[in-house]
Amino acid sequence: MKKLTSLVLALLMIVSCAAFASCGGGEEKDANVLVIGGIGPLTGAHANYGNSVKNGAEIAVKEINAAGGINGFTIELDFQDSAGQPESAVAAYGKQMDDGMMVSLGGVLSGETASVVAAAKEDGSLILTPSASADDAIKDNDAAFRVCFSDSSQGVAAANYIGANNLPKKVAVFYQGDIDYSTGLYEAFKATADANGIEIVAEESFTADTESDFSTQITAIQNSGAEMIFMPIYADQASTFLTQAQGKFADTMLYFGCDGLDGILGKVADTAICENVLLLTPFAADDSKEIVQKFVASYKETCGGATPDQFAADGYDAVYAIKAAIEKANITPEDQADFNSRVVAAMTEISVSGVTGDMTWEASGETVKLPLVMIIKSGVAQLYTPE
Amino acid sequence: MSLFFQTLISGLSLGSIYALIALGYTMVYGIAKMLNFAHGDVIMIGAYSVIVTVMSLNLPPVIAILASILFCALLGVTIEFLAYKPLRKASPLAVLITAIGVSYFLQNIAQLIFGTQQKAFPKIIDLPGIRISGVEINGITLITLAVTAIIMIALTLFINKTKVGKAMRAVSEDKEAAELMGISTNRTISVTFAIGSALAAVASIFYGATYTYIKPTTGSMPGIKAFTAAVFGGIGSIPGAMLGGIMLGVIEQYSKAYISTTMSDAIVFAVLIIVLLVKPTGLLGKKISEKV
Amino acid sequence: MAKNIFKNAIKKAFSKDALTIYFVIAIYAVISVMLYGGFASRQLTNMLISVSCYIVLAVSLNLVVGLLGELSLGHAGFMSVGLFSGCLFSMWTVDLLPMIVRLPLSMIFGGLFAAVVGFVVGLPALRLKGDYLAIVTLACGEIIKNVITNLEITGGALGLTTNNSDAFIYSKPKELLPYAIVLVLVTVVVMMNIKKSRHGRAIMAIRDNRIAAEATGINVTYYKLIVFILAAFFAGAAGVLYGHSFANIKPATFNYNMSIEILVIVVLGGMGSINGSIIAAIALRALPEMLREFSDYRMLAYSILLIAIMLLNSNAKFNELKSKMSLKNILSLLKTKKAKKGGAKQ
Amino acid sequence: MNNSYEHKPKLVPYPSNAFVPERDIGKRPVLEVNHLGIDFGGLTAVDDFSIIVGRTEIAGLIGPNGAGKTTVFNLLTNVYHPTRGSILVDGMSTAGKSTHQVNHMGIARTFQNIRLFSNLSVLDNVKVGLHNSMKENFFAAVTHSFGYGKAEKKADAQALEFLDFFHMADLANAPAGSLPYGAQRRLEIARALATSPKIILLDEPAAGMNPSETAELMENIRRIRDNFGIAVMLIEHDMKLVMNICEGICVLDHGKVIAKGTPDEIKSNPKVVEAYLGKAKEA
Repeated sequence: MKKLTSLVLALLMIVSCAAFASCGGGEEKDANVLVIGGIGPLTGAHANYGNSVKNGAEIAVKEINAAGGINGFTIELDFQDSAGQPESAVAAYGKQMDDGMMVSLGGVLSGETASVVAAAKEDGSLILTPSASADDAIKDNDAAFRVCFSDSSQGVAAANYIGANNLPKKVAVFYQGDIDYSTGLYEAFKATADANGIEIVAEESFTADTESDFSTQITAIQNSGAEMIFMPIYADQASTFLTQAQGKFADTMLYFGCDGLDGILGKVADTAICENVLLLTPFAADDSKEIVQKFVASYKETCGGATPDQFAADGYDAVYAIKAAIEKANITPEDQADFNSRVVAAMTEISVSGVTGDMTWEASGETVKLPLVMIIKSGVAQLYTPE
Repeated sequence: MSLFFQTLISGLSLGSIYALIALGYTMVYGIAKMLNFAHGDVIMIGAYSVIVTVMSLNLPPVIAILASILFCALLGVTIEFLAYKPLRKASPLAVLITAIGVSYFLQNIAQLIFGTQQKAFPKIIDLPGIRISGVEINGITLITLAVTAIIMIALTLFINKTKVGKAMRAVSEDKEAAELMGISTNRTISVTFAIGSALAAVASIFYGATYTYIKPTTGSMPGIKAFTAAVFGGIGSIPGAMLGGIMLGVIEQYSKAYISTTMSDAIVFAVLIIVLLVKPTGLLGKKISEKV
Repeated sequence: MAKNIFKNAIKKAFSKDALTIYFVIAIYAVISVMLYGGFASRQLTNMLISVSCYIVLAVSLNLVVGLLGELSLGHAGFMSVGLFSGCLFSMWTVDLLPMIVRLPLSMIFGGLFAAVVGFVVGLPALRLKGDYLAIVTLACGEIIKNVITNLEITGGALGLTTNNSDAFIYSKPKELLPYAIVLVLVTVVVMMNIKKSRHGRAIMAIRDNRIAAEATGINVTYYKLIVFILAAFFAGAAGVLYGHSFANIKPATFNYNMSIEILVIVVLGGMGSINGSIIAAIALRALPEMLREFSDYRMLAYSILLIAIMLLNSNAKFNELKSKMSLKNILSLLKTKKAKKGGAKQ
Repeated sequence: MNNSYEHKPKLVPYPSNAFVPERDIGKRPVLEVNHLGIDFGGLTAVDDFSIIVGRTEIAGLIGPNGAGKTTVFNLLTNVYHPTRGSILVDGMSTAGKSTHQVNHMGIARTFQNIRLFSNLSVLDNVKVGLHNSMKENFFAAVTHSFGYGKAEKKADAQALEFLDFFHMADLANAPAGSLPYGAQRRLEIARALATSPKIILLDEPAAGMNPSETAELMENIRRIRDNFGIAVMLIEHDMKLVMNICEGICVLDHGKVIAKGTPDEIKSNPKVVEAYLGKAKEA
């Protein structure tokens, strides 16, 4: 009986080997299509992030194609699932290269992006990751850029903002100890806290395995006498935290979050729990800017009424940045020889006005843009003006 | 001192949910002798079914709860019929892998239907909490504890006193002998799955009410924790599942409060290992000695 | 006498084990030609190392599950211990040693580190069995994950970056493939040889009947520990290779889900069958890649296939059909034909 | 067979008030058990069990069902650790040893419900018995060199000899689980013999056998003693077999020894008749 299973498996294996071997040349594509690849977790525990980026990028692709494409080329988004595993992400990147991808959105999560960026070094093609924020995610590849802030720059920016403005200095930190985004921000924040006169009175954390119950952490923060909670976490966990913290803290308690909290108003069951949430973020769905409102409206339309979060906004902007770079280089995929080098070179010359602000890029791959600070009052996010 | 009691209360709250899930787990294990890795995902489906009935169909909570219990029971029986029944004579490992396949299946189907973004669970249980000398006890915690205890007692009575329950025990002891005594093994195991999955639905209501948000992957970690709790208490033992679940919750919260929030899972698992080394069949598990 | 030796040599050269080795070598030969000749697709190239690692993981887990008969749900934990210790070793020695020395040494270092952890995890296995042991191995894997996430030296939750300019150990598939081939071959040969030695027989005896094995003079404690240590060693070594092939490695990747994935390979490939583990590792890792065409339904299709394979596998009618078409039957058919031919000649 | 023994031996007193066959006098007894006892919880399963088995004796352990015979075997092999008393194998105490160490000291056994390594071949079952006599270190095993081939060849030859002894060499490559019942019993004995014991304990070797198979078994037991020069101790309900081949017999009832002696003495012992044979007659 075992023999036969192995026979079936062997057959499967041979078929698969043949399939992989034969796709080396890639399929014939339409002449005037420029393929943008994207990789992210579309299934599994982190699927919400991957799907947000994918949805955001798809809206941009649709808009650009409706407006005539890039340099006469229509663009096509080839977004592959990584399930959050580096091996799957790198294999997906390989498949996209086989299929004739010209520009890549890299990965959604930092870990997978780092591996894709390293594997892509030999290709020299542009990688513009929307959301891989870990400091090391785009290193060692001159063609790698990102739309979001790096974790350390955001942590530092948060500490500096609190230091420079009249905000409470007794701060509790609530972060997720097993993901790079949250720990990266937390560590950078902690390192610059002293210099900004911030006293960290409590450091509470959780992991993906314990993300449903925060009662002990809430009790600890209650007992610490904190006047503000710095929470460099994602909106999903933040909504759980705020729901469970409802009524546990003084009404004057401030909650300070970064871009991970974007879209939180759309995720909570009751927006009242988001009262006094401060957001240091380049994107806010409530921003009255026309470009933002247009994006939010079309996102809601295509995604069943969901509010876009930071991931969606970054995905949307990444596609527009790619468009800007290719247009700046004034090149089409037909000039294959120096397409990559010229597009990459153009990245540092462009400036893009996206939903996450006005952006330019440094040669290191980091973006330069100004974050906004918003505060949520009565279920509406508004620009925060420090007293 | 207030922290101590507050932690105890939150431990009881978390533990009673683990216990509720572990009851279903342990019951299926005790009778069908299989680790149903998909149990946690049935909980997730149960929670989504409440969301659909309350939010989309606007039905009253009581009907939503009953509908969810019925739906999960049917789901459990269907899964058993399609995926596990053909494997009755296969090795336990084959059944385990199939259960893992079912778990993947439920997660992915939920993702396709409900999307990947978390959904808020409707407020269907609204009970005021009580305050005893500075320690706050949540209304949901109280009701969860009570329901878990009632279910534990009811299950014990059911298995020991009713005809179906006795049939279950017979099947659990020796399938062939039970068959010879005129008990239909297949029907008994189907009933077991129906009850186990109905319990999962009950658990999903309290899980949702306590933790508010549901994702397609919501079920996997509580599933593992409940498995741990069931083993902790002695898998197959119904009071053991209750005890194991509550102990697990309390240990988890105390290690979070007094030792480390990031290491709490490691501590919980370390305690589990130590307990099993001292009592190899769990706290209330039957001692099995091999006859030589 | 000389004829006998010759006969034995031929017999050995066509034994089932030897065929397995040829089979592995043949696959890798084809792949090497494709990779170094520039015919390999990028997707295949990027999968080579991780699939090789899964082969080693599955074959080594088969020692525990297939030969010893104990359920282990913590294999990814061993892998991650080996990975982080071995990669750190590699990073420390990157300036001192050339890759050809450094990588094998790192694999041995990581393997030994994992073996020590395997020994510790093996201790409960002496007292526990069945589902109780399964949950303890799962717990050990989760503890390992939790501890490494909180270690500063491995980069904590940020993970280990292997392409830091001062400790650059990240390597491309083209550089790593020879090491992967050697690791897979060594693992397969060691496992096959153990299976056919007094030690292997002792381990399988424990699986079949522990009490009888003890009464027959087998030191059950010793062999249970040896099995866990060996399996952990190879899982750790595979981890080191895996670590070198990615730019960033996070401890959270190596959770119970990954252990379960390895277990699925072992069960599907057949308990105790090294051949089966190799084939199932390749097939099951390739399957999700092949299903990419299904896009949104990819993992759904994967889960349905998994259930279907398990159900088919234990279906009596299907097995009957299978055994009718089995390789052995076809071979024996050929043999009888040959024999007839030989007879005619005489 | 140069040292074949007469079938009705004379039992002579041994210094510590037990009896062994005359030919074994002056040699250290292979097994010396003194006041052995074990309690399970509050229940005493075996109490004050003492016996001496000569180096080449065939000893019988009989008693009604539930008398504690198998428990005695489990105590002798340290499957259960005795609460009281001592066991000396060839003069060495087994206290604190584990089951496999007791086997190394010279006790091999079979089981009432056959325990074979059913997924291994018949030959490999016997080779597991040869495990400790094989000189094949781990390195040799892993590399299949450095003496591996020699060791395996030798083991194969030895194992085949053991199988041949029971006329089952032709079954060598069959999976043990596929053997017919009688062959499984014989294989279990062959495996135990392969551990080169000084005494072999057989737990109901004739259970489920027809008269001709039983006769063959009797012959085999004598051949084991004659060929390997070892002692045999057996638990058996088949009185014909016991009375025929055992030289010394010990009768257990309710965990206590109620009689010891030659078959003739046992047959005429009123206590035994009451506890055992009487009941057998009723049945």
